[in-house]
Amino acid sequence: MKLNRREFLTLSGKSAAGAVLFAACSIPEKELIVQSPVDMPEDLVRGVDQWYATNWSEGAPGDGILVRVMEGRIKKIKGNPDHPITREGSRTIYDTALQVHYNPDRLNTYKVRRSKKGILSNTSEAEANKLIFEATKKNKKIVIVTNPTKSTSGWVSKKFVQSRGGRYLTYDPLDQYNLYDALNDLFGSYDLPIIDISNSENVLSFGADWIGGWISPAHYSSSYGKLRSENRGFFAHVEPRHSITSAAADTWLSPFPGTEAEIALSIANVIINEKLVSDQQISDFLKIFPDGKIEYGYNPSDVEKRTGVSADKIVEIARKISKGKSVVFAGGSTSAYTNGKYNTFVIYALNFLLGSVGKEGGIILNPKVEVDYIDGSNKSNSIKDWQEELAQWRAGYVDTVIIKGVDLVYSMPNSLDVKGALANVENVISFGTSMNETLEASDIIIPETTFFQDWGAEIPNPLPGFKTISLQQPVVTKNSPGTKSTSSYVDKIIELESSLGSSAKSLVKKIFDNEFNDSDNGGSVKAGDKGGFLNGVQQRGGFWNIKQTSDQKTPRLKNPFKHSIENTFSTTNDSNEFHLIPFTNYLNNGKLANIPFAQQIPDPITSAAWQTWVEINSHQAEEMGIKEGDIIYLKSDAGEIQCLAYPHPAVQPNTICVPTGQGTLRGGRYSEERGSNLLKILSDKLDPETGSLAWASTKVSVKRAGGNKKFPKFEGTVEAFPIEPGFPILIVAPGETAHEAEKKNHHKYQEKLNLIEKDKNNNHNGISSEKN
Amino acid sequence: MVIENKDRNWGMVIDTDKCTGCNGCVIACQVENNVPLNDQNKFERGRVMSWMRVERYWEGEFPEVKARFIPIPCQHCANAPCEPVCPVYATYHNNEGMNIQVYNRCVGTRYCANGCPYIVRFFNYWEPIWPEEMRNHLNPDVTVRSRGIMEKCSFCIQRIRRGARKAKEENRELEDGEITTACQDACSTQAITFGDLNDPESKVSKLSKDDRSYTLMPHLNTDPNVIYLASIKENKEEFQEEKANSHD
Amino acid sequence: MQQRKSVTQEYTNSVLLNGTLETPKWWPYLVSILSFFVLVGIGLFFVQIYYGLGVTGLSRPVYWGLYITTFVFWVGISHAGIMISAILRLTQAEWRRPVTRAAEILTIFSLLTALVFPLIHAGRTWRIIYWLLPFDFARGIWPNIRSPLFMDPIAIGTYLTGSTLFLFVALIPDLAVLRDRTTGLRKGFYTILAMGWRGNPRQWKMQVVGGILLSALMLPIFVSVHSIVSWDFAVTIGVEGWHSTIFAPYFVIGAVHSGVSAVVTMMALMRWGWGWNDFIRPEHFDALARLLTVVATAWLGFTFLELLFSLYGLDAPEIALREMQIFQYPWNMLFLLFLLTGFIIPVPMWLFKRVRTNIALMFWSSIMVNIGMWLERFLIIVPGLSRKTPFVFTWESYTPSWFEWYILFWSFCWVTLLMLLFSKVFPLVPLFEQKESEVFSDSVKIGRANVPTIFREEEE
Amino acid sequence: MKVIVPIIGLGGLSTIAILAILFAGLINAWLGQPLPVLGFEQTFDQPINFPHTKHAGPVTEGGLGMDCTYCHRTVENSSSAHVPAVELCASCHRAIGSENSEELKKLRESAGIYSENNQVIVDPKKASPINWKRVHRLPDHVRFVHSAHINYLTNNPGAIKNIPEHLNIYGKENVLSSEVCSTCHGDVANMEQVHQVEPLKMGQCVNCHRENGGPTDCAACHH
Repeated sequence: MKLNRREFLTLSGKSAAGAVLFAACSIPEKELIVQSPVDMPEDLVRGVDQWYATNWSEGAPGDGILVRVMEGRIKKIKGNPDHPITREGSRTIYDTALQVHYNPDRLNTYKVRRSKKGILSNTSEAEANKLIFEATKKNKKIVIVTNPTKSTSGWVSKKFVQSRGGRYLTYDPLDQYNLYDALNDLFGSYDLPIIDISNSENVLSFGADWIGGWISPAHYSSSYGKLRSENRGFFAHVEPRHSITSAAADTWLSPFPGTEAEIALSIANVIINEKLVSDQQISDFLKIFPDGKIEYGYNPSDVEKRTGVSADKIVEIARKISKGKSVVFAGGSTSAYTNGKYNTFVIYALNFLLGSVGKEGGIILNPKVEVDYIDGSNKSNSIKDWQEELAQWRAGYVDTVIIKGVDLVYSMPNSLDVKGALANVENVISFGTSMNETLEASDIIIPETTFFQDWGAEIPNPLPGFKTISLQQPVVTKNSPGTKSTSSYVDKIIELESSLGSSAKSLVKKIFDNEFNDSDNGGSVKAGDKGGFLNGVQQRGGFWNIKQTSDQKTPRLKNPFKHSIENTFSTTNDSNEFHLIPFTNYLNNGKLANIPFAQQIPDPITSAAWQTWVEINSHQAEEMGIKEGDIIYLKSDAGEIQCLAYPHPAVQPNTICVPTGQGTLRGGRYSEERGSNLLKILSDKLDPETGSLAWASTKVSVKRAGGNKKFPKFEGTVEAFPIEPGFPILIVAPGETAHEAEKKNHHKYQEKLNLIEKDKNNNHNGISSEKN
Repeated sequence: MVIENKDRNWGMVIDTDKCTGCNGCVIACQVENNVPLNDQNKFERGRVMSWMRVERYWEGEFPEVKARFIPIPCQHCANAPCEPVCPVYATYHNNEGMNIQVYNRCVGTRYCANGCPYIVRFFNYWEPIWPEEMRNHLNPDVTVRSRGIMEKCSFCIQRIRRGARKAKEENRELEDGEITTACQDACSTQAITFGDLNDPESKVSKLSKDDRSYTLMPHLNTDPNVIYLASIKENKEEFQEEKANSHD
Repeated sequence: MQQRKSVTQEYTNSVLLNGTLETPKWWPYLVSILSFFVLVGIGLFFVQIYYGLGVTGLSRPVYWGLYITTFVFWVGISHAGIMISAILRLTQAEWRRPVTRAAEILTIFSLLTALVFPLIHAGRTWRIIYWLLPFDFARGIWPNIRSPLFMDPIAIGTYLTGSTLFLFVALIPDLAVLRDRTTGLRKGFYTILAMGWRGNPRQWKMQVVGGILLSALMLPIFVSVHSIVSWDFAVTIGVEGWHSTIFAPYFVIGAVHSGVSAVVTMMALMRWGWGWNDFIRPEHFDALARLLTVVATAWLGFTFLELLFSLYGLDAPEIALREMQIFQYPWNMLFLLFLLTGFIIPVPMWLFKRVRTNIALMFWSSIMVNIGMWLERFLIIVPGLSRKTPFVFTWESYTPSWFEWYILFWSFCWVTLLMLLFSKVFPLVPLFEQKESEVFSDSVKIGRANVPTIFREEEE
Repeated sequence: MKVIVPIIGLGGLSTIAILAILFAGLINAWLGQPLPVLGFEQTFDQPINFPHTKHAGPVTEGGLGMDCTYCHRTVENSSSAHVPAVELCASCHRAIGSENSEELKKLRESAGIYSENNQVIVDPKKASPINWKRVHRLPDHVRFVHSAHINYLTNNPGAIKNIPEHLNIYGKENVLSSEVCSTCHGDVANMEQVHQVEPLKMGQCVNCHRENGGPTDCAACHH
């Protein structure tokens, strides 16, 4: 039997796995085939594991990860403790990348649609290459669409469209467009600052689920751990949804959606009125506002009526954060209303009042990092840009669209009608690791390598306060078990335009060669020559220089707002109207929907999995007659979807929270016909300031569809009873020992239990007094 | 010899105050230990397998409501109720303070699972389904269990063995913190600490003597090796009021 | 005191051997139908082995369900044989005579069935050698003698061995009768089994002494078997409602309750199926019903004691469990049904002689008791498991799947089939006992009435 | 007749009982040491008939006396002994060995070595792995680590078993790694065709661990 190397690897994989699988019986189902490989790669020593440092550009951009490779296969991923972004942190979804790579539904053939109305059929790499080459000739109008990224692939995309005179766009569902815009106005840079939570004493956050999934959860959740160490800092969170960040907060405030700026101004109001901070800081803050003062009507009791947040809490928070090192920040749903930018701007401006800009424990501005061969943008294009762009597509002004890393058809709102636009583009070329709706609508499909097999470099977003470049290196070979004939995006584009370089590897090499030339003291890697330097970078997963920090001293403080802006909701003209708060869970807006590991992680709050559910207030649900697992329709002005109800106590009345990510129509056995696509029913409301989609400004009507399904959740279905109050999570007051708390709880518990006894005692008073 | 003669007592300290409930430990454990995929049916039938689970408890009513989380792995009780009931000695206590589950010995009576008050033992109701491709990412250090047997958290014994072997080959003692469990690696907030409770200098034994330490269900006298640190109530004033009330 | 028609020995032989030497018309049909069901059940068992226990309705933490319930149920039924046979033999209760054989074989077959259930229940039945056989030369690991689950097979095995011997000793005279009435291969078979029985006084003496000795030996085993079964539950500290010290006697008395009821059911079926009206008579039902009344009342006392003991500790989880078991749907319905069928309906019925001597009513009431007793085990096992600890992420309820229901049905088919096959080979009513009672009986004239009496020689 | 019938009855029963016990013993024995049936063959025809005698056999007997660890390279520091890569074989056999040997032809084919115009060319693209058949197999629920065992045995030669005649290791304190293999694998150097000499069942492992104070904790090997 003749085998080439690739088949050998597959075969030995089969045999090893086969033997592993039948483990519980003493006789393996199949004899292990002992192969003697042709040559001996160093990571193929059986039983010896290697950890490689790399970076997952699409799933966890910027995070440094360590990948465990054994016998030529990827086994495990963890955060790189050495990397300044990840530090000791980690992202829950790291390990799901294994199944991006080893997905049974992974694409491994080139596909082509020969006529616009034809069907996709498999084709050879050579033919596909020919077609792609045709479609991207010099005279063609080309548009490249990717996920927001600042990396080598971004650089390649940008350079390529420049060489063809085309455009490069990015798209991200549930984007943070307003956040970038507001921060640019405040700090004069589109680079996000880093929030120094780990050194802070008081943290006040708005809308951003920064422990769960906002921008850089690995970094921020590790910061949370430090916030909760020794000098336990105070942490308040304002978000309509009860996310895990809300759960972690000492104080959770649930405002009416869209009123977050009022809370911030009210806090400012308290601080200014009570003169809790220095005059200098107050005047710094007030300078931002027209006429040097904030409008009237922000005293806490007025705000309580408009926001639903208790005035006492506002005052308490204001007093707390005005002492010590404090930081205030916003993101997520707060910046995704029609007044999203206003909200974000006002909230970040509070930092001037607290004097925490550019200071330890506050907001630390990041340097502008310009690196050759790394380009692109972390900020995606706004919906307004996209509306214009899609009009061009529809009009047939674009010959070729290259899409990578984003499922446009799935993730754009109904109102944009991407599918129709794509139908008018002559050549749609898509890269992907497995099928999705965009690939389904494409003309040429290129099976893409995963980040495990490819070279790349990326600038993390946000930077940790100094210059950092994350390295992505192949940890398994291109033809390792589990993958067949895939090609890297960067290499493919370079193939089409040879002036860009020779390969992704060469680009990365050039980047770090340049770094070696410029590296001064403070760099993370020290080496005598370029080769040694690159080796060092490969070992540590990137290069960073703690000396290269931001030199920006004076913020820009440009205020585009003359007056306060109210949020406006879309409407459905229905009596049962609810605010809809979408949120991203482990499925990463559908990117990981075909990954069983991602699908089956129970949502922390509801413990639900595998479905689209609706978090609804339990009291309100009871009034409406909605029980857990009831199938309900959500209808907005843009469409209607079906979900399962999950009533729980921590949702604001008249608000429902629904996760994105399900309802992908193509993608394989794990995601097809599962749940509903929430992104489709988002109303096309925009923030008029920036033109970005106000994805938290949709209102939906809730209607029972009749019918009830068993709700797929990890939580038990039988009602719980506690053994003792405080069990199993014992809560102690600061300074109290666990023993004391247990005793106290026990005391309470006994009181409860002795109710019967007490009744008796009431009848026989004489005995009871003796007993006590 | 793989194991050193030194009697160890592996233990874990989990700080519930730091736990955010992100489920990172759950998935990390699942990947490390080849725990079968939980399909939707398993969620609907209450057969979800996760050696580490994060329980969520509600406290209070809206708006003063709070979700609290507690991660629960096998408690590795020194006085484990699951051990005496197994008819075939498939589960027992070893000299490293761990409660061991021997998969190839297990006949699947599920008696141990009834004995366990923490319900951390899981039964393979079905043969685990791993599509051909996904078998590639199975950890070769850990047996893939078939249908019909019990399994549970092993304190990542494969990592302990690997670490101890390495130390032995390098002719040195195991250092504190050298061996980490998968859940510990995945915990962003460093809420999980793992180490030798017999070593008074280890981080874990110092933490286990913290004022906030407690164990689950002490009234059953199971003497767990997993020690929890209590969460902290932020509101000091309220607490003092309560304290004043409780003393009358 | 017992009214009966006097029957001759020839008549006894011809009627009681009608199942063995002839074949009742319904017999082949019933046997084939039951065989079909039994084979389907065995097939399903292999399906379960192949796919795993996922085919059941079990979940986490309800790891034990219908299979264990049925196991306990059949162990309970097995107590019929010894209760009737041994105790009544030792106390020389005359009315036991036609009942003993049926009770003994019910014991053996229900034990065989009960032994199968842990195997069906186990996740890896093919590895059962680790559990049931205390031999392991290759690995040097022995079974865990601390585990009640290991004591179970030993206790049941001992009980099964003893019962088989007991049955065999009582069978020998009847086998000789059969030996003398058959030819060919069958004769050879009976010849070997009859072990040279000639019916001489020495043999009779040995047979009687052997029977009495075995009865006495079996009594402690009879108590221990169900006690050990009860320890399966009583030793688990983690499950509320299980760890009760009263379980051992409670289980034993419950077993007697269900076992004796099962004997009543069987006797009614025998009377109807083979037409042994002259041998299985209303007065036997009457006597058994009186015994049942006593047993049932004692059992009810234990039931309430168990409740009382658990509530006395004022342990919150225990109280919550009882609350669920008794008041929450669907457990409350089951609990009500259990009380109704286990005691409230049948026992008042048995207070009336007209009911006690009405075979149809006795048949239905005994079936009712066994439904109740099955529910009792179910209500002990399942609610305790589904509400075990204060962890919210673990509590699941339990609905048995059709698979489990079929296996339960299978067990009844299997026991019935074994009985029918037995009846084809051995007499279901002991001939010699019948004849012996005929010899002892006479009628005494008291006043004007002729009262049938038993004469017995005084013991020396 | 009176006596014979019960004797036959009892005799039959006891015969059945004795047979059952014998059968159980047989089953147990088979489980303890699998006989070469039902897939338990202890030797195989390998794709290339590799002569261990020639390579590893002592020089006095016409072998080359090569060290085991020359080919099984990772045995000292990894869990598995490692079957050598074709390139390792080819590194010698590119030149050494008869050109006409059937077995060497197969090897050269696998290694992508062929001669063209009297020139030896090595073409890695034409190379392909060799599918050796496994002789010593442990069930997969056992985690056997070669390195740890080699490490122990080299420092404690007293525990080595099946010592081949030609090795003189008695009384030594330390021995070479290649001198301890025989404990489990027998004298491979003198086997024309490698076969399993030890049962390699759990009982054997446990006994050896007991004799040498190794861990008898189940979790030492099973996890």
